[in-house]
Order: sequence, then C-alpha cells, then structure tokens
Amino acid sequence: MKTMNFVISFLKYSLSFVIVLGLWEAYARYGGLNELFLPRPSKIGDKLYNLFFKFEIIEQGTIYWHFFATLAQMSIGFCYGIIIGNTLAIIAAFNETFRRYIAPYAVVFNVTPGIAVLPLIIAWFGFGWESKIALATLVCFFPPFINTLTGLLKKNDEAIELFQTIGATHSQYFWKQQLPNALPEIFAGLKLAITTALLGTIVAQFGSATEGVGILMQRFAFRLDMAGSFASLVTMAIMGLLVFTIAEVLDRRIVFWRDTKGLERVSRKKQRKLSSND
Amino acid sequence: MAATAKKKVKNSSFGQTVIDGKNVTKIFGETVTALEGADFNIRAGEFISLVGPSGCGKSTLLRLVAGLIEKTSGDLTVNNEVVTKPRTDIGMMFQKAVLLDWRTAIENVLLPSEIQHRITQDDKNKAMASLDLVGLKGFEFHFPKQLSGGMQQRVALARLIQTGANIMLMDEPFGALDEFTRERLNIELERIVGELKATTLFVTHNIQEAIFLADRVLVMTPRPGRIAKIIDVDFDRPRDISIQTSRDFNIIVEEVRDTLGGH
Amino acid sequence: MAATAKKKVKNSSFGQTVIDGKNVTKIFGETVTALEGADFNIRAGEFISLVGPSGCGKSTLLRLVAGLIEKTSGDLTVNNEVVTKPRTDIGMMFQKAVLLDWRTAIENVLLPSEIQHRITQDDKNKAMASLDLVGLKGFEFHFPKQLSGGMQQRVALARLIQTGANIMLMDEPFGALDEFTRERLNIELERIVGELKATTLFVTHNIQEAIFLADRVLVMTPRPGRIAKIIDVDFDRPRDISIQTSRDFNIIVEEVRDTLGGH
Amino acid sequence: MSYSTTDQTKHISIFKTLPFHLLIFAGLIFLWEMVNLYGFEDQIQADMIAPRPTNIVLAMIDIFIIDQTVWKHLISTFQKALLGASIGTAIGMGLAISATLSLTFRKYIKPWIILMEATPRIAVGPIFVALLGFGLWAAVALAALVAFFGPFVNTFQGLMEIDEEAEEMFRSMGASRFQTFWKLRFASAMELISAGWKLATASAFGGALVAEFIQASEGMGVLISQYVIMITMDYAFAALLSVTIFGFILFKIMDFLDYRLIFWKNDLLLLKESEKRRKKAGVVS
Amino acid sequence: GHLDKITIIQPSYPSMIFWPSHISAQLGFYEEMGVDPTYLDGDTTVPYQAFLLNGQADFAMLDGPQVFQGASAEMGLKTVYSVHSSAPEGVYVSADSPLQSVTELKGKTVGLASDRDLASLKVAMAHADSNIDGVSTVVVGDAGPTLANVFLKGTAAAFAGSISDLAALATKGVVVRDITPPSAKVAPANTYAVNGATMMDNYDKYCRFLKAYSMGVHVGQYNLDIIAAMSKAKDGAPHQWEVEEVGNSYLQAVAKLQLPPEGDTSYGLVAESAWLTVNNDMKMIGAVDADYDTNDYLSHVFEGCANNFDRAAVEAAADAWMAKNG
Ligand SMILES: Nc1ncnc2c1ncn2[C@@H]1O[C@H](COP(=O)(O)OP(=O)(O)OP(=O)(O)O)[C@@H](O)[C@H]1O
Ligand SMILES: Nc1ncnc2c1ncn2[C@@H]1O[C@H](COP(=O)(O)OP(=O)(O)OP(=O)(O)O)[C@@H](O)[C@H]1O
Ligand SMILES: [Mg+2]
Ligand SMILES: [Mg+2]
Repeated sequence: MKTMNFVISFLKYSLSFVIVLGLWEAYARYGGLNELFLPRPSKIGDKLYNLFFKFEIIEQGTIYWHFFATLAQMSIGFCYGIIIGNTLAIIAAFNETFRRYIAPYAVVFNVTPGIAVLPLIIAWFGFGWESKIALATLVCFFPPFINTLTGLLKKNDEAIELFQTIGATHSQYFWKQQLPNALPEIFAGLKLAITTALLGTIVAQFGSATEGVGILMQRFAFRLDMAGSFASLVTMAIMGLLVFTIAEVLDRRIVFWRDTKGLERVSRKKQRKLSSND
Repeated sequence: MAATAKKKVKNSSFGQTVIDGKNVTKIFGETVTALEGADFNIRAGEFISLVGPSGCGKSTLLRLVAGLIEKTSGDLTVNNEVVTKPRTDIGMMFQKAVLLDWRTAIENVLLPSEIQHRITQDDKNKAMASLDLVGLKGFEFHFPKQLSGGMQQRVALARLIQTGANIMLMDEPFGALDEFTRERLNIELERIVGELKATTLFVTHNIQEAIFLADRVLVMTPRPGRIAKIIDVDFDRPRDISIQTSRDFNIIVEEVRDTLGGH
Repeated sequence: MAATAKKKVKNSSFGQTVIDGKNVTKIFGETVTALEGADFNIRAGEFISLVGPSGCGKSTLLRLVAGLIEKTSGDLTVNNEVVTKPRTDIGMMFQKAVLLDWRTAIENVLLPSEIQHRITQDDKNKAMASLDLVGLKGFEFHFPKQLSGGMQQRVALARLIQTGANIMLMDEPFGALDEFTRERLNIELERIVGELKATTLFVTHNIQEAIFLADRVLVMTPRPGRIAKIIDVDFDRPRDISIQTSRDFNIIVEEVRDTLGGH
Repeated sequence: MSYSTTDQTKHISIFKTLPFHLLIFAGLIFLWEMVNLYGFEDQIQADMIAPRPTNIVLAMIDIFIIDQTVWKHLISTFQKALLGASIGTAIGMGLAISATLSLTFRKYIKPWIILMEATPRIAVGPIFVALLGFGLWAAVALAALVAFFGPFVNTFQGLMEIDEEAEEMFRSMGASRFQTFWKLRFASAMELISAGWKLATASAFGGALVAEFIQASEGMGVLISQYVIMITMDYAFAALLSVTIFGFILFKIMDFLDYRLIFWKNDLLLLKESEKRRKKAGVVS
Repeated sequence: GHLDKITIIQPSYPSMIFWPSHISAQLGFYEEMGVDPTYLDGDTTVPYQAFLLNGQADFAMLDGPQVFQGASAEMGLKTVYSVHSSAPEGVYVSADSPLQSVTELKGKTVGLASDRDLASLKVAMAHADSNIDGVSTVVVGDAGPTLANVFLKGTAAAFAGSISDLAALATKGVVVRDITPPSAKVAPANTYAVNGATMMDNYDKYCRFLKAYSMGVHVGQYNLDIIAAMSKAKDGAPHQWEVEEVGNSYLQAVAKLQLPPEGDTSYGLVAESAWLTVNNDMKMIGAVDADYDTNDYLSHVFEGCANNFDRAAVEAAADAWMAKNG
C-alpha cells in the first residue's frame, strides 16, 4: 500500500518532466532547434548511456573518474569550509570582541564573487586539485559561519536559568543546550554549503583543470559533441541532486525533533532499546 | 481551623529559618525599582505562596533567592549563607516547562543528575518513579512535542523532584493549565511537598490556588514592588478541594483581594 | 436571586432562538470524535459560558458555529439558516489577541470594516468609540508592541465590537491575563454585551468567570466531547464582583465542579 | 560570555567602536604589507601574489580618480546585477506567490525548482549567452537565473508560515483569498521576503560577473581579467576590491531599507511611526 | 551614408593580435567601405560554427581544427580569408631552460593554456618526428600570475598556448623561448569563415568588409611602427597599453602574425597546399580521420575583391595620420 502510494506520487512528479522532454524532442525533430545550441533529449540520453554504461573514455578516464574527481574535490572543500565556518562561528559566539571586530571581514568575503578571485586562487594554490578545493572552501564557508553563529546566539533565557539552577558548567551548557539548540540552523547552513561547494569546484575546473565534470563540458563542446556537452551538464545536475539529497536525509535524521514522524521513530527506538536491556 | 487576618509569627510545626531576606532591594538599570525593602523569612518545610499583580516583582524575588541575579542592597541568606551564585540545593521551576526538545521525557528528568555526575541505574529508577508520581507512567520515552502542555508541565515538575533539592522555587508553574488539570496537580503537589518536606516558594496569579497550597501567603503590590502583607493559612493538611467553598477560605480570599485592591 | 441547580427552559427576558444545534457531531480524520451529539439552543441577547477540561471540544463547537469547520452530522442553524461558511453577522475573538503588528490599534480595529467595504469617516468614528469603550482612549495610534498584554486583548475586543456582529463567539479571550486584570475586563465585558444586546458564546477555563458572566453555563465533558449539563445562573445584572463570595454563587461553583468531577 | 541571561549585544556607540575597527583594519593591512615585503623569496613573486596594500591604494586612486577607468565598468556591472536581481526577484516571488495560492502549481513546480538549485548555474551560463545572443540581456538573464532562488524560497516560506489563528480570524470576518493574501500573508512574510531580496542582490552580482568572464566588452569581470592577463595584480586587486566595497555599500543600503520597511520590529521606529500616523489622522496627543 | 552591419564572432577582441581591425577603424576604412563591424567576444562552450549557421554572426574566426570539424559535420561552412599566416600557438620554455627541442619533453610535464592547446602540442611533436607518448600535460589556464609561476617556479617544463598569453611575462623578467619546430608554425592559423549557403547573397558587403580589413593589413605592412600608435588610440586596444612595456612586448610577439608569408603581396589568401598540410597534421595526431576535399571548406571567391584597393591611397592615408598624430 505504502509503496503503491509512493509509485503513484513518483509517477505524478515524473509526468511534468516527461511532458517537457517530449515537447522538446518533438520540437527538435521537426527542425525547430539548432542542435549545436540545444541537442535533442534522445541524443543527450544516448550519450549519457554511453558514458555511464559503455564506459566511454574521455581523455583521462571514464565518466566515473571525472565524477569521482569532482566529488572528491567538492567534498574536501566542503569539509574545510564547514570546519572553518563553524570554528569561526563558535569563536564569534563566545568572544564578543572577535564577533564585533573580526567577523565582519567574513561578510566582506561573502560579497566578493568567487569567480573574480579564481585567477588569484590558481596563482596561490596551483593548477592541481588544491585550487579547486581552495575555491570550494572559500565560497562555501560563509553559510555555515553565519547560520551556526545565529543558531548559537539564539538564546533562551529560561533555559539558561534552568541550567544555572541545576549548577551546570559552561561546557555542559554548551554541549547539552546551546549546540543541540543550534542544530537546525547548523544543518540549514550545511545544506546551503554543499551546493555552493559544488559550484565552487566547477567554477575552478572551468578556469583550469585536467579532470572533473566541469571540464568535460568544455571538452565535448570543443569537439563539437554537443550531446556530450549537455550530458556533462546533466551529470552535474545529477551530482547536485545527489549531494543535496544526502544533506537532506542527514538533516532529517539528526535534527529529528522537528517533525512528528521523526519524533515517533526515535521515541519508539529508545523504548525498544530499554525493553531489550531489561 | 480558623484563619486569622493578622500578620503573626508562628513557630510551631516548622524548622529553622532557611531563607532570610532583610530589606532586600533590587533596582534594574538605574530607575526600575523591581523590589523595595522586602523583609521575609521562610522556615524549613514551609510552603509560601506569592501573589501580586503583573510586574510587582514576584519573579524578581524568586530569581534573587535562586542566585540568578544580584540584589542591589539588603541582606539575603539561604541556610545562613549569603547568596552569591546559583546553589544546587535550590531547585527551580519556571512558568514555561523549559524542556529540551531533543530529549525524551525521562532524559529531560535525568538532566540535573547528568549535570552533577554520571548517571547511575539509581538515578534512572528515581526518574521513572518521579514520572510515575506526576502521572506520566508510559510516557517516559515521549519527546516534549509529543506531550500536551499539561504533560510538559508535569515533566518539569518531575525534573524538579529529581534535583533532590529541598528548597523549591516555582514561578507560576501551572499558569498554562486549565483549571481542572491545575486542581489535580495542586493536590499532587501538596502531597509531594509534604513527602519531601521541602521548603517551597510558589508564585501564582490564582488566589484560590495560592491559599489552597500555602502555609503563608505573601501579598505583593507594585510600583515599587513591596511585600504588602503576609497572611497565615491554617487549614489542616492534607487538604481537600472542598475547603475552597468554606467560609474561612473565602474570608482569606477577601483579605487578599482587599490588600491587592488597596493599591 | 436564587440559582436553581436544575436544567430549565427560560423564555422570559430573551428573544427568539438564534443558534440552534441538534445532535451536532464532529469527527476529525476518521477516529477523533471531538464533539458528539451536542444539543443546544441559544436565544437572542443571551450570554452562554462554556466550560470543560482541555480537549473536550469547546473550541470545536465554537468553530462549528462560526462556520470555520464543517460538522460531520446533525443540524446546526444560525438565525434559521444552515451554517455552511463564515457569516458576517458573527464575530469571533480568540485566546490570543491576534493583532497585526504593522497596524496601529485603530487600524486593527478597522480591519473588519476594511474587509467588507471601503472605510468611511463613520467607520473611523465608530472605531474611536469602541476603543474608548474598552478604555483605550489615547492609545488609538499605538502599535500592538507598544501595548501591554491586557491592552492588546482589549483592542481585540474593540475589533470584535467593530464587526457590528450581534452574535459574538469568544474562545478563552482572557486566558493569558492575570486574575486582577481579568476581573476588570469581565466587568467591562458584561457592560458592553449588555449595551449591544449581543448574543454571546464564551469559552473559559475559569469557573468563577464562567458563572459571573453567564445567563447559562454549558458544562462539557471529554472523550468524546459532550454537553453534560446546562446550568442557569439567575443573578441580577449588572453584577458586582462581591457576588463571587456569596453562598448562591458557590453552590453553582460546586454544581459545575461536580459535573466535571463526575467524569 | 554567552552563558548568561544578561544581554551581551548591548549597544555601543559607533564612536567608541570606530577607533578599534580602524586599528584592527590598519593592523591587517600592516600585516599584509609585511608579508609582501618579507614573506616571499623575490619581490616579483610577492607583487604578483600578494601585492602591497599601498600599491593597491595607489591603483584605486588611479582607476577611480586619475584615469577613471573603473566607472564605466562598475556602472555596467551594477546595471546587469541590479536588473538581474530585479527580474530574478520578480520571477522568484511570482512563482512563490503562485505556489502559495495554488496547490497544484506547488506540486508540479517543486521538482523543477530543486533541479534548478542543484544544477551548477555557472555551467548554464555559456548556453544562456549563446541562446540570448551577446550583450546586456544574456548577462542580465544569467544574473536573474542565479538570483531567483533566494526570493523564491524566502517568499514561499514566509507566505506559508502564518499564524493559524490570524488566518482563522480573517476567515471569520469573511475575507476573500486575496484580502487574506495582501492584508495578512504578505505583510507577515515581509521580513523573510526582504532577506530574500538581499540574497538575490548578492548572487546577482556573482551571475553578472560570470557572464562578463564569458563574454563582454565592459564590466568589472572584464576589467579584472584584463589586469590579470597583464599581471598588474595591484590593479586587479583594486578592481576586485571596488566590487567588494560597492557590493558592501549596496548591502548596507538594503539593510537600512529593510530596517525602515519592517518598522514594527524596532521600538524606536515604532514610536516615530505611531506619532506620524497620529498626526496624519489629525489627532493631537 | 548607410553602413551595412557586419557581425564577427572571435575571441578576445579588442586585442593587438588583430591589429588590422584597429587600423581600419582608426583610418575610417570600414566607413569608407560602408560597413559597420560589431564584434561578439565570446568565450562560450557553444561552438562558433553554430553562430554562422543560425545567422547571429556573418564571420567567425576559426582555427584549423574547427575548420575540419565543420567539414566533417558537413555544415557547409567556407573559410574565405586567412587572418594569421603563422600560428600564435606554440610550445614555449623559459629562456634559460636547457630544453632545445620538443622531443626533449618526454618524461616531462607541459602546461596547457586550455584543452585545445593539446592539439598544437601534438602537431609540434609530430613535426619533430616524435609523439605525445610519455609527455604529461596539465591545464594551467591563461591567468598571468599562474603562467609566471610556471616559468619562475618551474611548475611545468614547458607551456603550450598562444604567444599572446605570455606577452605580459616579459615585464616580470620572464623571457620565453619558442621551441616549436618552424614547420609547424607555418600554417594558416586563424581564419575568417562564413556560411557557404548564404555567402553569395551577402557577397557585396562581405567583400567590402574584407577589403577594409586588408587595407589595414597593408598599412601595417607598409609601416610597422604605426601599429603601436594606432592600437594605443581609442578605437584600438588601449587597455593593453596601460603598462607600456607590456604593450611593447605584446606587440613584438604578435605584429608579424598578421602579415602574409614572405614575398606574398596579396592578403588573406587561403592556400590549398597549406590546408592540405594542416589536414595531414590533424590526421597524424588523430584529430581528423579523413582527407577532405578543399572545396568542402575553402572558397576563394573573396580573394580578388579583398585585395582590390588602391595601395598608394592607403599609404597616403597612413602617412597623413602619422603626420598628424605621430
Ligand atoms: N531584566 C530586567 N531589566 C529591567 N527591568 C526588569 C527586568 N526584569 C524585570 N524587570 C522589571 O521589574 C519589575 C518586576 O518584574 P517581575 O518580572 O519580577 O514581575 P512579576 O511580578 O514576576 O510579574 P509577572 O506576574 O508579569 O510575571 C517589572 O516592572 C519589570 O518591568
Ligand atoms: N484539526 C484537528 N484535527 C484533528 N483533531 C483535532 C483538530 N482540532 C481539534 N482536534 C481534537 O478534537 C478534540 C477537541 O479539541 P478542541 O480544540 O475543541 O478542545 P477544547 O475543548 O477547545 O480544548 P482546550 O481547552 O485545550 O482549548 C481534541 O481531542 C483535539 O485533539
Ligand atoms: Mg513573573
Ligand atoms: Mg480550545
């Protein structure tokens, strides 16, 4: 029953995609489109099939290698970004001087567009993976910074008083109240950061790269293989959806207390755990 | 069983002075006098209700005793020690339940134990028992969001019991409850406090509730916050809900009203 | 001036039936029966209080009458018309004041007029008058944030008056107020309703308040929500606060309590 | 100390903090200057990778005052970004409003929005440029595409998250769907909506610059890449800094507008506004 | 009077690498010929060929590989005018590098300006009777500081890309040396191509545009010094002269690319023999898999009219300008 519902709603959602793709295909077939600009979906699909299931080699390796390279660069950049962003946020949350005088510089970084600093990044970090990771880090550290800071500063006077009356220390207060209380904001920041990190990686790959999904797009276009170029774009979208979904699932799992289903799930689990202990 | 309308000192059934305030004054900022020259002393095992209009300084008084804020002048001691910071022998319950959303009912109740030491099986048993005491058997593993407002209040009460503090400060703890649930909890609270022999300072807006629970009622008046009168309540314990319709009870109600109305 | 404890039909001082419910049932989803087989009829100019424990279906009953939700079965008419959608001759007031932060007091009061037509100078004068009526002269151009909780409630009351509705539904309107402010507003409400000759359905948790205001008290019991008893209150109007300590009053209080306690 | 009920964000006058801000800023500049002078093996390398702040300032004076080269580029980029932000905001808010008013629309638009958010938009840039032809509108379109998401998400969230009781109150007054929308939903969503505008502006700048790096004859993107190609890095930094400074100023202006627009969140403004409305109504206090 | 609009898509315009355009604009040759050129400067992933087919552009600047891609896709494009008679692309090392020939690159890393420069590297290797095996490549981009690092820090042994990318380096004390085999450089590098299907309909205005361009080339041929003066002017590429040394070094690098092969007096000729060589080179490195009939991608129809102008009058105009502005 449940799976049936899922299938139906999935079909419903897919319907609009299918209609759009169908219209596009038909329009292209009847000569309405210059395929150097926008190849028809069937050709892109065919190319995707070749890339993913026939292991077509593009210069350095298969699509999986490029996919992996991009994902790895993005993930490392993302990790650095959240470490830096969160560390700064925690320092800023605890130290007013830092928050007042140093944190505003983080805002300056945010209003500086990543693509404009790309040449500098390449000059500083070279043309290997480092520069991709560096740009991903640079563009993605801000959302975790600002969100975590907001979350940590979101204070509840009554909770503070409660912790004081039961004699909690600063660190107990931090771990047991302040941090969990900020988790929804922290996760919202991570979700923003993960797509921005991907964007940063691809911008950097456009500038100089030997491997990665970003460079494939140009490489195919250069060979006049526009279906391939668009297939790379679709691959990027797939990667985007993938990381977005992972972030979303993690968010739901960890910040379970926001929705009733999550609450019931964890509540039942804890109850079971207790009864099996006894 | 007669209630006298005069301020009188009663030394009979209670122990030594536990909370002692002399001429306690609290001024916020430079101009807001929240509490002025308050004199009060509360003895071991006594239940004191605090009533007064909004903004008269009830919460301020409680927070001073709890050591959450500092007095501006006067003397304030708890168990003969000058109050300077929060003490672990004082437990406090707030108007809102203040539960941590990410902890189940029992985990919330265990919080005070967790803060003081590693939790033991003993603590867990005690927490189960206090939840049972407030009528929440079977809801131990529910999260706050899965409980109704009244149930959340009761978790907070169980947590207060868990602290093991023998001085309890309660700031309108049942403010958000309907009268019927509130009455039930009042009876339970009377029993619990009696069992624990705890010294209690209880703030409420509800005059009936204040009198029903108290050994003495402190009536406060605003601008600036002062203690206008201290009224003894001499009904036997445990008390039955029916005393609320008795003549003696209503005489005290009138006295409280008059004191409040006089301002 | 005697209060009878029996259910009796009284045709004297009130007009025709305005709200008529027969066997009204409301089931949420498929299983939650919020209201079961409720019979009630309310006559023009009558003031009905609704009491009952949390979750017994009081708000549900009000929202059914207001046309905000649909009944599951039974008959429900207002002024002899079957209720299908919100009617403009019914005004509603909620537990929270629900004021729009970005509008001044008077702009909030004018909202119902604005919804129905372009506002005229007449509307404005009327709004000034209703604010005056609730004692907010001089605060017309304050924003909600600049008003205390009690004042906000009174703006909501003025807005209710502004609707010109002669049927008023009030869902715990003074629930968030301290007892002293609440008493003051009760007296004002009695006067206003008397002046407007409005038919009123008033939900409260406070038994004293329910009896003090009402011509009849509907006592409800939960799981499933039912009307357990309808109790007449025959004190003369205008009423003085002192009746609350009278014997007759306390007999009714006991009766309400007993009805509630029986479940 | 954050573990305390006393408010830590008390207001300190700008005159008290300014000297510290300047001091810290000067410190950072000094540090940078030192890195340039002593942190590298040779000066060419240093000037290329971390040009001296003094040179950057000279370069700024040059491009702003002496040569005035920067102005036409700055205006061009601002024009693209602001047009893009406006169009993106209009589209984002339009979609959000439609999604609020119609459940069907909401259902079918959702997967597309997620897809658009997940696709790295810089990759779509070249295709946009190709489809829309070269020139202003391609850049504006890209800026708009990048900008639309913030206003969409914020507007939607703001419009959906209203007080249920307020909504019931409107219904009980017999308000139409549009009356409820304008008098309740929109106003209560205002705070989030204006935060969305700020997001849109910031990202539109990114979009406009991407478009300029792909194609353009003027704009800050062009200017920066010209300086980078010529390896006049002090000028490149000066140009980059101009974008940052003007972006920051724009941000502050929006902050201020937002503060004025949502006056009911601020006690002081509330007081003024209340006085103003009283006067307008011709009532003397 | 009325000017016909001509749209040209080409990379990095304005730049001294296309100095004839500046001269023709400066001396009013375009206006004289009744055309008004508009440049689409695009670094887009959508191929330039597409803009000819959809009519957004009249002329596209295509390099060798692009011309053959068009031929292989049977797009019907025609290359009608040679812009650069020798390639700006090549393989470069730092002046003090021990490397003398591309054959010595085996086992070393070569930095590429972009993916496309892999082709020129392969051709260069092929002309030295070698191949790319054993040479590793990395895309380093074309940003100045990055390239400076390549040569200063030796992050790559050599750089394959356009000489124009390296012009600014001289000002940083980096002198580069070209190690491309000379035979690989003699190739029709950048050309103007048009859509074969519509070129005869636009014959007249295309002719006038190309003629005006050739007049610019002739001015440079006649007096090389004039290029510097003109490209500094408003219609030129003043941004490349913001640092005088950079401008000079850039001009040094690119000035001769525009001129016809030694001894040739006609401009823009598309020589079959040269293109056959290119076809052959491309095949050698695997970028093209067939021998194409030159008729498929070349057209000589504009060669005559592009050179049909009064050289003396052009020289006189140049002299007059120099007298006034020089
Ligand atoms: N942190 C504070 N800063 C400034 N003034 C304060 C502060 N806390 C309380 N006050 C002021 O002190 C006075 C007493 O406040 P308090 O909270 O003790 O009143 P209360 O009797 O508890 O009222 P209520 O019944 O509404 O809870 C009020 O006038 C209030 O405005
Ligand atoms: N929208 C709804 N969906 C499902 N169940 C509902 C809904 N609204 C109310 N209920 C259920 O109907 C019952 C009656 O609710 P109602 O709000 O009428 O109670 P009430 O008497 O007003 O209580 P309270 O005093 O707490 O306001 C409750 O059990 C409640 O859980
Ligand atoms: Mg208080
Ligand atoms: Mg209710």
